[in-house]
Order: sequence, then C-alpha cells, then structure tokens
Amino acid sequence: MAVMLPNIMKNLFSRPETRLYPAEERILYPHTRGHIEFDADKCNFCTLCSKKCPADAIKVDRANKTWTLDGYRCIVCAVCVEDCPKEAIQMIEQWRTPAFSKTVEVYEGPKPEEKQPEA
Amino acid sequence: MAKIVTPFGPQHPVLPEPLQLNITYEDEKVVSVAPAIGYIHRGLEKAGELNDFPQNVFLVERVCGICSFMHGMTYCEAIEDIMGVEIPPRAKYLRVFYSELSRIHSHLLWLGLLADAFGFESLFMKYWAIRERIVDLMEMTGGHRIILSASCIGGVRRDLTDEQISIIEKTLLEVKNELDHVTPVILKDYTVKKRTVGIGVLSKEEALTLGAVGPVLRASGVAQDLRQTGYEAYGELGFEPIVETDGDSYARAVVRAREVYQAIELALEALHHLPEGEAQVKVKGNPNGETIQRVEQPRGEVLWYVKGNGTKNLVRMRVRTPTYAHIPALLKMLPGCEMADVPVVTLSIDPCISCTER
Amino acid sequence: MRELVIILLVLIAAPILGGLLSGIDRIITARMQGRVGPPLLQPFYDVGKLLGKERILVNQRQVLWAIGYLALVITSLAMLCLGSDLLIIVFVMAFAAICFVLGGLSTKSPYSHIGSQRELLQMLSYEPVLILLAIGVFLQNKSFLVKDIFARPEPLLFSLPLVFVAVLLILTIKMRKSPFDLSTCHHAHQELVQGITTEYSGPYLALIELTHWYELVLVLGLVVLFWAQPVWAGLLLALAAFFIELVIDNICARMTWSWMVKLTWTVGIILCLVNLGFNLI
Amino acid sequence: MSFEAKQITPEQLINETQQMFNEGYRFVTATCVDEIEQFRIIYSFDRETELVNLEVAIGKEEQLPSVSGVYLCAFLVENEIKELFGVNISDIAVDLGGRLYMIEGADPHPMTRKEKKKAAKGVKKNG
Repeated sequence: MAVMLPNIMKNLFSRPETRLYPAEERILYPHTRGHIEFDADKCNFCTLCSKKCPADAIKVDRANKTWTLDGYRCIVCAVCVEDCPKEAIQMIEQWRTPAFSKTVEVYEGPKPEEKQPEA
Repeated sequence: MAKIVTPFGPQHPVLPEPLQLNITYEDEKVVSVAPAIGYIHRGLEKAGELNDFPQNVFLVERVCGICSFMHGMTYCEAIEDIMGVEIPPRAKYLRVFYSELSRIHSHLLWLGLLADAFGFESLFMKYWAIRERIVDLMEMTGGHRIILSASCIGGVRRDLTDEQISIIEKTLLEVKNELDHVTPVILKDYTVKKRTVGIGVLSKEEALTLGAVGPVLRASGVAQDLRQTGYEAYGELGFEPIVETDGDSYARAVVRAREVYQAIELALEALHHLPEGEAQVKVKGNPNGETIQRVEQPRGEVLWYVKGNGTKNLVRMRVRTPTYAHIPALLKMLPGCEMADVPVVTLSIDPCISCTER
Repeated sequence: MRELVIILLVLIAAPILGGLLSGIDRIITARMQGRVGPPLLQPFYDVGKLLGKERILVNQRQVLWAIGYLALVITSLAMLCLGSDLLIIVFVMAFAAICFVLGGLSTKSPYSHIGSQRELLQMLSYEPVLILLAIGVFLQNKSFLVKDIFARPEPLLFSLPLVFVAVLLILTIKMRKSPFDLSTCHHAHQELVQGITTEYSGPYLALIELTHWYELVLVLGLVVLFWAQPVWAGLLLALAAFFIELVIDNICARMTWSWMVKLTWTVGIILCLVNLGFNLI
Repeated sequence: MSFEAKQITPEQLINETQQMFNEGYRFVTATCVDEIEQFRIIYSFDRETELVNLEVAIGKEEQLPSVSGVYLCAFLVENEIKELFGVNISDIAVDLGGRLYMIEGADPHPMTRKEKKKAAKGVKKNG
C-alpha cells in the first residue's frame, strides 16, 4: 500500500501534469500534421493529389479549375503534400478548430487564358 | 441466491471497447459467459480490395488505434515481400524504433487501464501521464499523436534528425526514471497483488490449445515472441522474450511492465545503431502474388495475408489480430471468477475490439 | 428554542459544509493524481445541474426510500449536534442505510441489486465497530450521551486510541473510498456501473448526493467526539482524518467485499475489544 | 517471396489438423480467399515461431468439415468465414448462425467477389 505513497505526495506538492486547455496551450511540434493549406496560384490542376488521396477528400476539376477539399474527410496523411509536383499544398502544424457545421473548402485557380491546354 | 444476468459492455466504464459479455452470476460468482461482438465491424478487409494498394497503408493503420503503426508496417512488409523490394537498413532500424515506441505507449496505456479496472485511480493517472510523454515523442517524430503514418511501401516516410534523436534519447531515459517509481506499485503493492494474483489463471497447455498469443502466452510460461524471427532489424539487436510462469492476471501485468523497459532499451539501441543513408526507396509496379506476414504487436502476434493480381487493387487482404486469438482464452478464464475480478480478467488480455472486428 | 436553532443550523450549514468538503476532496484527490481538478464549488454545480434535469422514476417507492434516507441521516446528525444518546444515533444511522438499500432493491436493475447487497455487507462490517465505539464511550463516561462527552475535560482519544484506528477504518467505508468503494462511488464503478444508485437520476440523484453531504458531516462529527474539548481540536482531528482517508483512497486498489468483511471483523473488532479490555482492567 | 502451404483435400483436413495438434502446434488462423470459381482456405499453425500452412481448395457449394472439434478456438474464425463468404462449414463447435458481425436482413456473404472484371478495374469507395 505504501508503495504509491511517495508518488502521490510528490504529485500533491508539485505542479499538475494537466494543462487548463483554453487558457494554456501546448506548443506544437514543427512537423505536426495539423491541416493542409492550398495555394491555388501554384497549382497546375494535374489531379495527382486527388488520385493519391486515401480518403477521397480532395476533388479537382480540371475544366473549371477548381480544387475542393473536404476537411472533414481529410485524414491529414500528408500524401498530397509529398506528391504535389508544384508544392502547392502545404502542411500547417495548427490543428483544425471545431466547427458547428461541415464545410467544404473550394479554391479557384486563375483562369485568365481560356481554352489554354493543361501544362 | 437466484442467478443474475448482467451485460458487461458494450458501453462499459472500464472497457473503452464495445465488447459485450453477457455474464450469468450466481451470488457474485461467474457461472457462464456469452460474448457478443459485431458493434464496430467496418468491413476494412473488403475496403482494402477497393482501394489502391498504396492508399491501403492509411486504411490499415486505422484497423486499430493503438497498434496503428504496426499494422501499417506489417502491411508494407507484406507488399514489399510480394514485390521483392529490399528496404534500406536505415528504414529497418527506424521501423524497429517506431514499433517499440508504439509498444511502450500501448503497454503504458494498458497498465493504466488495468489500474483503473481495480479502482486504483492515482496509478491510472500516473501511467497515463507518463504515456503522454511517449505520445508527445510520436507527435514530434511522426507528426501525429497516435496515427503515425510513418511507414510506407519501400521504407519509412518520417526520417529522424540528429536533434530529434537526442531529444528522444533524453525523454526515454526520463520515462524510464519515472517508471522506476511507478512499476513497483504494480509489482509489489499489497492491494494490487490481492486483486491480480491467482485471478484468471491460464495454464501453459490451455494457452497453447486456445491459441493465446503475445504477452498472455508469455505470461503462461511459453517463451514465444515473434521478434525472435528477426524481422526488420530485430535480428541484429540483442533481445530475449520476457516470460512469467504463473499464467494469472498478475503474471500478465508483470510481463507487460517488464516489456516496457525492454522496449525502451530496444528503441534506444535501434537509435544508437541507426545506419546512415536513405530511409525510403521508390517502388514501381503492382504486387502480383500472395504472402503471409507476421509481426509481434504490443498485444501479441498479428498475421497479415495479402494477395495481389498485378493490378493496383488487391484481391484479398486479411488480418488476424491478437485480440481475435484471445477471445476463446477469455471465455475459458472468466467462469469461476468473482464479479469484482471480471474487469481485471477481461482487461488482462488487453482487448481491442476494433482490431478484432476490423 | 435553542434546540430549534441548532436543528435549523444543522439543516442549512451541514450540506454547505459537506459540499465544500466534497469539493476540497475532489481538488486534493486531483492534485494527488497530478491533475488540476475541478473548482471548489463543483459539487454544488453538479447538484444544481441534476436538480434541473428531467424527473424520471423507475417506481414511486424509490423516491420514498431516498427521502427516508435523507430524513434519517438529518435526524441522526441533529441528534449528534443536540448531544443525545450515541447508541440511538448509531441505530438511526443504520436505519438510514437500510432505507438506502431498500431504495436500491426496489428497482429491477441487477447492478442496483448487487450494489444493495454489497451495501448491506458494508453495514455488516461497520456496525459492530460503531456499537463497540458507543460501548467504549459508555465505559469511559458511564453515559451514552454525546452531551457528556463534551462535558468531559480530557479527550477520548487518549483512552480509546485503538477504537479511533478502527473508526478510521470504517470511515473509509462510510465515505465510499478505495479500498472499500464497493456499493457505489463517483469513480466510474467498474463492476457495477453506479451500483446502488444506478437507477436514480436527475433531482432524485441530487437528493442522494445531498444525503451523502450530510452523511460526510455526520461521520466526521463522530471523529470530533474523540477530542470534544476544546472543540476546535476535534475539528482539526476530523480534518486530519479526512485527509488520511484521501491518502488511503489514492494508495489502494478497490478490494472485494469478502476482504472487507474479513478485515473489519478481525482487525476492526479486535482493535476495539483490546482497547475496551484495557479500559476495563 | 511467397509462403509455403501443404495442399490437402477437404477429406484430409481433420486428420491433418489432428496431427498438427498432436505435434504441439498452435492454431493461428484460417484465411479464406475467394477465387471466383472456388474457395481457398489456408489454415495457419505455429510452433516456436515457425509457421506451417495447410491449404484446402473447395468448390463453392461443397461442404467443409470444421476443425473446431480439434482446436476449439477455431470456432470464431470459422463462423466468420461461414458468415462473410458463405463457405459451407459443417459442425462448428459453437455455431453463431451467421450473427457474428451481421444483423438480420443484411446482405448475405459480403466478402465474396462477384466477377473478376469489377475487382480488377478498381471501384473507388462510394461517397
């Protein structure tokens, strides 16, 4: 019985291990997979990310130059980040915040020159 | 007294797993047990036939939250085996490191849950506080607290920098130091021993015929650990399976408590011997053929069967998880127990129902 | 008139004190476990929330027994504060516990039933010690009256030290702490869900909670008797006992009821009897 | 690259398994593979980390004896195979009657492969 005694006494007189979350936030590690961010200017709409995505979270429309991310399907595996030939997708270490409703992020690429064939 | 039937689970405070055991008690003695599973059957094996085989890596990591990395790794090993890919030595050592990190995290989680099963709240909190440091290491290296996604076909996606290695070594030694204060509670405390010694005894013969694996088998006196087969870099690291002979809940707790230390040693050793070079090779083509791959998970032996037919989709993917093998043993151990021992015995197999049902 | 004031004071002050003690309990326990813990007033927030919940009763008898439990606990506490007969107080406490057990047995839930049976076993364990305590007090004072204990100049602790240890033992049972949190407790009870209180919900659970606060003050009041003059020393003794219980709670696993009965019927009773034997010689 | 399996017929299964049991092997699992025209069931056994496999090929309608009479722990996996593939396994020690994972009214045998083309082409998960 007494084996645990030093442990709890040490705990009683030292700082708690837990954090009061919203008041005190933990520092995130630089490589934490938080969420992905997309840069429409760099993208050439090759659809590689959409094909590689294991969760079907990314949809790319070549014709309309739209790039759609369903953040609630995304499993933050970073496959798209690694495979993007143009480095248009970035991994940000900040977690996604909770939300009241599910939304889809739609990005539109530049379409100045219509009818231009894909690069 | 009349017989009373109470459901243990599926939403039971002690089991974070949806396993239902309909237990018949006479007074407070367990007379018979009827299990019911199927609450979280997700059809992952079928889903594995619909995805591309590289995408499956992320699917199979979700077979189980705790052994996530090991499932991903075993699947990758199986695909590499079919395609004849030799992964670089650095990747092998990194896989050992990540596996052992998962093992430490899983065993600490389990030891905490065991403490909770016999109502030892402070011990539970202590173990989980220590585990938090391991989880932080996992986030630092793999990028996520539990789902590491570190393994990929052809190696390891997440290489370690020297700076990270020094942090990891420091933290692991600190964890070991902290464990030195806590482990004696599991090993020596009077009330803990009173609640675990002689509870849920599984003899050596029973353990073998009922197909028990991993720590349960080792606690029953069978020195069997799949790491002995030397997959990845285990063949090059010194390693002896940890065996206890009593086969009761206490022996199972002791095996796991000692394995945490062993896993820390192995992880440190893997980092120490980490070879230079690439951690990943490019893999081209599609798998054609079939293989069986086995790996020692924290909970015991896991078996992966993978069959490809030269397309990017697999023909069949199958996993036999450790808990699946433990359910017959559990049904054998429970009858004759006191009601108060049911949570302890159930937990002593380290049940993971999401593994079991996939 | 003075009696009425005391009774009113008991009615109002005891739950406030009990709730605060319970809040302190939760903070100290959390700190011992390396957590920050809830705010001090959390027990009051909890009860307030429970009172606002939907009223669901399994059957009418259930609430009757809950009210009976509350009323009898208040009665015994009031009797303690009025300085009446210790033996009667012990019996009223037993009646209160019986009400609680009947409340649990009135439902059809197996968890509730097994919890009730365990509560009965707990009573079986602690009642002999309580009665021996009363006898010990009688042997010292030649009176069962609590009033006379307060009139006594020197503390009872010196003449009944072993009985005090036994009372600490039963305090663990009464406060529903490890290793004896068998029939019901706040920590998600692993075998029995919530044991005897499984079928209580909303305002009725708040009623049970309120009763537990009164009960906490009552059992700590029994500890005060060991150092009745000056009374602040007794209160300090009670607080010390309270802290010891928290420590015991955090260094023990939950044990089985058979172990509990064995321990109280051997160690508890023998401690009392040895003490009384010495007193008689 | 691959693994070794001893090919046996359904009639030999019980005897071969019994032999494994007598030699002190531990039953690991059985894996069913749907080969469209027939089922292949691979029984895996382990002794001191050495894996031994027995392989049975049976037609879709044929009956397969249960090995749960030899290794009781095989009942779980045999129930699973029976339920998800529809393999006709007889005399399982504890027959759960197709209610291990599935609920009443569900599509029977979801793991079977219907036609080769569909599987090869790759159907993306729906929605």
